[in-house]
Amino acid sequence: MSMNAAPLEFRSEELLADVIARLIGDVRHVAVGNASPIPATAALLARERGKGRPYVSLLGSPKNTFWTDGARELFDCAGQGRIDVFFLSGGQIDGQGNVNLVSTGDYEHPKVRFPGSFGSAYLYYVVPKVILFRVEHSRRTLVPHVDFISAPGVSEQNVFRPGGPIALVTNRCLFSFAGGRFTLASVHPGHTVEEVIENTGFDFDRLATVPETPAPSPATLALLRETAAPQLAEVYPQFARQVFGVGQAALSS
Amino acid sequence: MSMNAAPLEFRSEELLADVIARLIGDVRHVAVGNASPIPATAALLARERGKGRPYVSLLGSPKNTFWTDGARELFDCAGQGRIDVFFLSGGQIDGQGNVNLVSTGDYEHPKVRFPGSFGSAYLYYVVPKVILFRVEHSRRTLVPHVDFISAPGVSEQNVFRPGGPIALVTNRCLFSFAGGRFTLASVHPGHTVEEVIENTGFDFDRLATVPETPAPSPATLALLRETAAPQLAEVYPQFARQVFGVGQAALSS
Amino acid sequence: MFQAAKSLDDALAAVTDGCMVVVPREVSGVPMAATRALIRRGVKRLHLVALPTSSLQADLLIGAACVATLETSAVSLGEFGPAPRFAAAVTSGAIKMMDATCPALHAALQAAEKGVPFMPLRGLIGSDVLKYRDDWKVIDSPFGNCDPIVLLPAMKPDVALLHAPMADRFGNVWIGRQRELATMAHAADRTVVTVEKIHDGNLLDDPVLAAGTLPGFYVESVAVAERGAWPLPLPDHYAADAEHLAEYARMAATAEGFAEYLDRYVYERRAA
Amino acid sequence: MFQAAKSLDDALAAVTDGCMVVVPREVSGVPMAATRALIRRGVKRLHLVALPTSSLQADLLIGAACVATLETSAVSLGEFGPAPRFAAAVTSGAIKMMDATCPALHAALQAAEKGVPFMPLRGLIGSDVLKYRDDWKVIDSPFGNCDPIVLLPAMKPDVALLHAPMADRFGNVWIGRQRELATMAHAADRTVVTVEKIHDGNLLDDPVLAAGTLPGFYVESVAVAERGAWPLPLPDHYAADAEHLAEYARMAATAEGFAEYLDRYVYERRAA
Repeated sequence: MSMNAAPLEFRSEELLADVIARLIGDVRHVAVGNASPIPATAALLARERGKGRPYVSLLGSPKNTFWTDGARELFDCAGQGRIDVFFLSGGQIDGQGNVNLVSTGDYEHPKVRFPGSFGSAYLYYVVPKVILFRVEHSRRTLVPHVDFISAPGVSEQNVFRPGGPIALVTNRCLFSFAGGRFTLASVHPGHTVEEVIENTGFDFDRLATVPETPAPSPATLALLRETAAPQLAEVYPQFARQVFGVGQAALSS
Repeated sequence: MSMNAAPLEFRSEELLADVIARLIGDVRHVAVGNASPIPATAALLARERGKGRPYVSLLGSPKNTFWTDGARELFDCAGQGRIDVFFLSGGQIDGQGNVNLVSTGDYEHPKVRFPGSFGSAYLYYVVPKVILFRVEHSRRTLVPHVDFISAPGVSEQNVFRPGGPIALVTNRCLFSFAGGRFTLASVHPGHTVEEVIENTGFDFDRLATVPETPAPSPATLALLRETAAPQLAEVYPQFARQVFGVGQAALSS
Repeated sequence: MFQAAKSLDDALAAVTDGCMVVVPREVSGVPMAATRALIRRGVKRLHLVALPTSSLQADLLIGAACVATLETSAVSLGEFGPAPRFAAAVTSGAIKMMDATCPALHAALQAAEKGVPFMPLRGLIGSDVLKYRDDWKVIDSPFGNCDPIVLLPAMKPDVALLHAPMADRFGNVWIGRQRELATMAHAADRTVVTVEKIHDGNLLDDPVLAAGTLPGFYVESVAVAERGAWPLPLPDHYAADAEHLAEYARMAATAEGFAEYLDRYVYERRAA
Repeated sequence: MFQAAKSLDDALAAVTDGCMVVVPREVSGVPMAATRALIRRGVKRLHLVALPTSSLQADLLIGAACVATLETSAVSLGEFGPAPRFAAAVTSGAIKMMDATCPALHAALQAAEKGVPFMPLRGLIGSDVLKYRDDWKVIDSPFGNCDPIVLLPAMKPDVALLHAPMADRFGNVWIGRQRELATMAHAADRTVVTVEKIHDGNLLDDPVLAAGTLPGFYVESVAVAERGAWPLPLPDHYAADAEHLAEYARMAATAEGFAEYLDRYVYERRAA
């Protein structure tokens, strides 16, 4: 997953944060789940670009959340339509946008047990923009059909579903999602369409020419390193140190 | 409503509190609605007799309630089965135990509008022992059929109803309630069965000989005056002063 | 998202003619200064939801012809007697009345808080409260055996209007034990708050204060209104002004007396 | 009704073999000292509900063979990796797993809190979470037009078991912002609490403290257990013991290592 192979002036994490920040777009409120430093970085970047908008909640960080109504408030808040963007991942993700956070093999006699569905079977339906994020892009993680549907990518027309997936971001590329299928939107610098096809277990659409994911601009990199990183360090000190160098205004490499 | 006509050593309020305390019986939790000094006195008397049991909640008194979950907690608490006794009244009460807290005449074009049903349309169903309390015993208040059913006295067999009325206490008598009908259980000292019949708008059952409501014992009067009254004074100072004499250990008359 | 209001009138801009406004019961902090300001502004055709009951506030708004529909479980002046303008408006048909029962209003707001289309509630079956509520449904509970239960549709007010002891400059509002105020804010589209005072610092920074705080995330505007619940009480802060309430009950007993009350205490701004 | 416990073991008498116990998520105050005491006592066949997720607590109880059924949305050691005893027990079929999603557990407990037989919840339809839950039903919402919605039956645990910063001698427990602890207590038949310390005076007497207080009315017993959440964190009080959790993750990776962990940290009472 390291970008060392190419002579780039940015880190993979910075590229992914930039991609995700663009996906977030102009919204009111982005909530980021526990242990998601790259989406958190993206949300902080989006907030800097928007001069305070969107409002950013970083779950698991008392300093960066406002909850005072207990553990249910996140879900109630989403049910009220007050969370516009959320992030989900999956032990498996398939071509229909189904995510599996439960187990592989037969549910009753699983081969591998994952932690569980968390809030996915709810948030995937009610948050307008769900961004799927899975760094490991392999046939193990991106499968034709998930073994267990923690939450489906699409629902029948009559099922209440104001939300759902809009994109999948991996270490190799960006897929957009619409009409129940993924489309390869761009391939990250240093990666190829062939490599994406080779490492993806599901079918996806693509244009004849797939663009390269734009590299983060110098302005974006400055914002990330000088403004977002110090805020991130409060919540993800290890990540901030490793990627951005703690307390340093700029990255040495 | 004064007992001046008879040479009694107790006040009407003391008799009623004693009657109600017996109706409360051996339970865990009695809740008393706002502006109900006589039921409140009865609950405190029952707590003194039970040496701390039942637990007593006096609504509207922050010192005598434990609520910290907002205005809904009383109803949630009742729904959990944690309130054993509650009190209701009515602008009209009829022979089937229906209570009317809304209006007389046609609902769409009322003659007299009362405040409204409050929590009666819920608490009457879920609190095991509801004691109806209406001091004014007249054909105006005790009617053949209420004009509006805020809450019915009985329900169909298949309707979830662990609760309901067990008695009606007035300034003249005590009715018990069972099988959808009132039975005259006792007539208060100084009152007669004929007077009760004359002043009651609904049909009720009675034994050939109706007992007199027992007068409060000297021990009960001492408990009321010396122990319950000072506690009551915190919540109902005017009532405590008027009935028991504020700060006085005993009643002069 | 929160913006500090320039004035009480400014804060109340969200309460537009015809909107659905939810307000709390007497002991939870009633925004009376805001209520008088709305009457002065001449707000019209409100769908007023009193959670779950009201006293002076509903009576005043109804008497001043600000209300088209009233949805509540009871309106009364308590020890000061019946609410005269409410009773007059209901008997004359001047307002549309939607009678409820206390826990139904709580449950309907909690449905909106949770983003579900309805909430079930026990009780009600066989009452005329249910009979006159076409918007409530009865189903056979799928978890029972011939077990009817009432479903209440989610209630999503346009505005929650409340008064609280304090707020900070981030819009966080300290509501203490009056947690239905949080439910009101969660359920409503916009929340407008008056407070006794501004708290220095951030209420969410102190875990003890935070436990009783409605986050500014849910609050659109906050205005300071000292003694803003007067003549009603603010729990743990000040008691009701019994003399004034008795005077209100006397004056409001007639339409003429009520008009005089408005002149003296609402339009002239002599209040408090 | 509340009675002061003589000891932690005394307080835990309510947690009997085969009972349904609800416990909170890692950041809400997990009763770990109580968990170790239950393992030492050898409690069996628990129906453990982790609201809505768990970490070390569920993994320990499962590894120690105290659990028959686990109902939760996820078990994980977070940054320390998967929960090894949980994963082993599920793959070997040693426990019955009832997979849920976070808001479903909250809603099911709120149904019990409100005394209703069920609560509706959006989402879920088309998921395998729903497919494997025979106890959940789907109805056509009577407020929609062909609008399916899931109904979750009320969940009424026998015992709610929690750890909090402090309680007073009346059984009132200060829970702060962790309000799901109140819902757990409202929903459960009996509530057992461990606390860091006893607060002098009555928590309900101070409006600021009262706002974050679970009333003693709902609490059966309270025992003091200093650092009672160790090695998990108690928010606003102490952080997780990362070194210990890493050691747990290493040891619990095998059944043998887990047995050694129990010997060293649970049975020998060397903990904390």
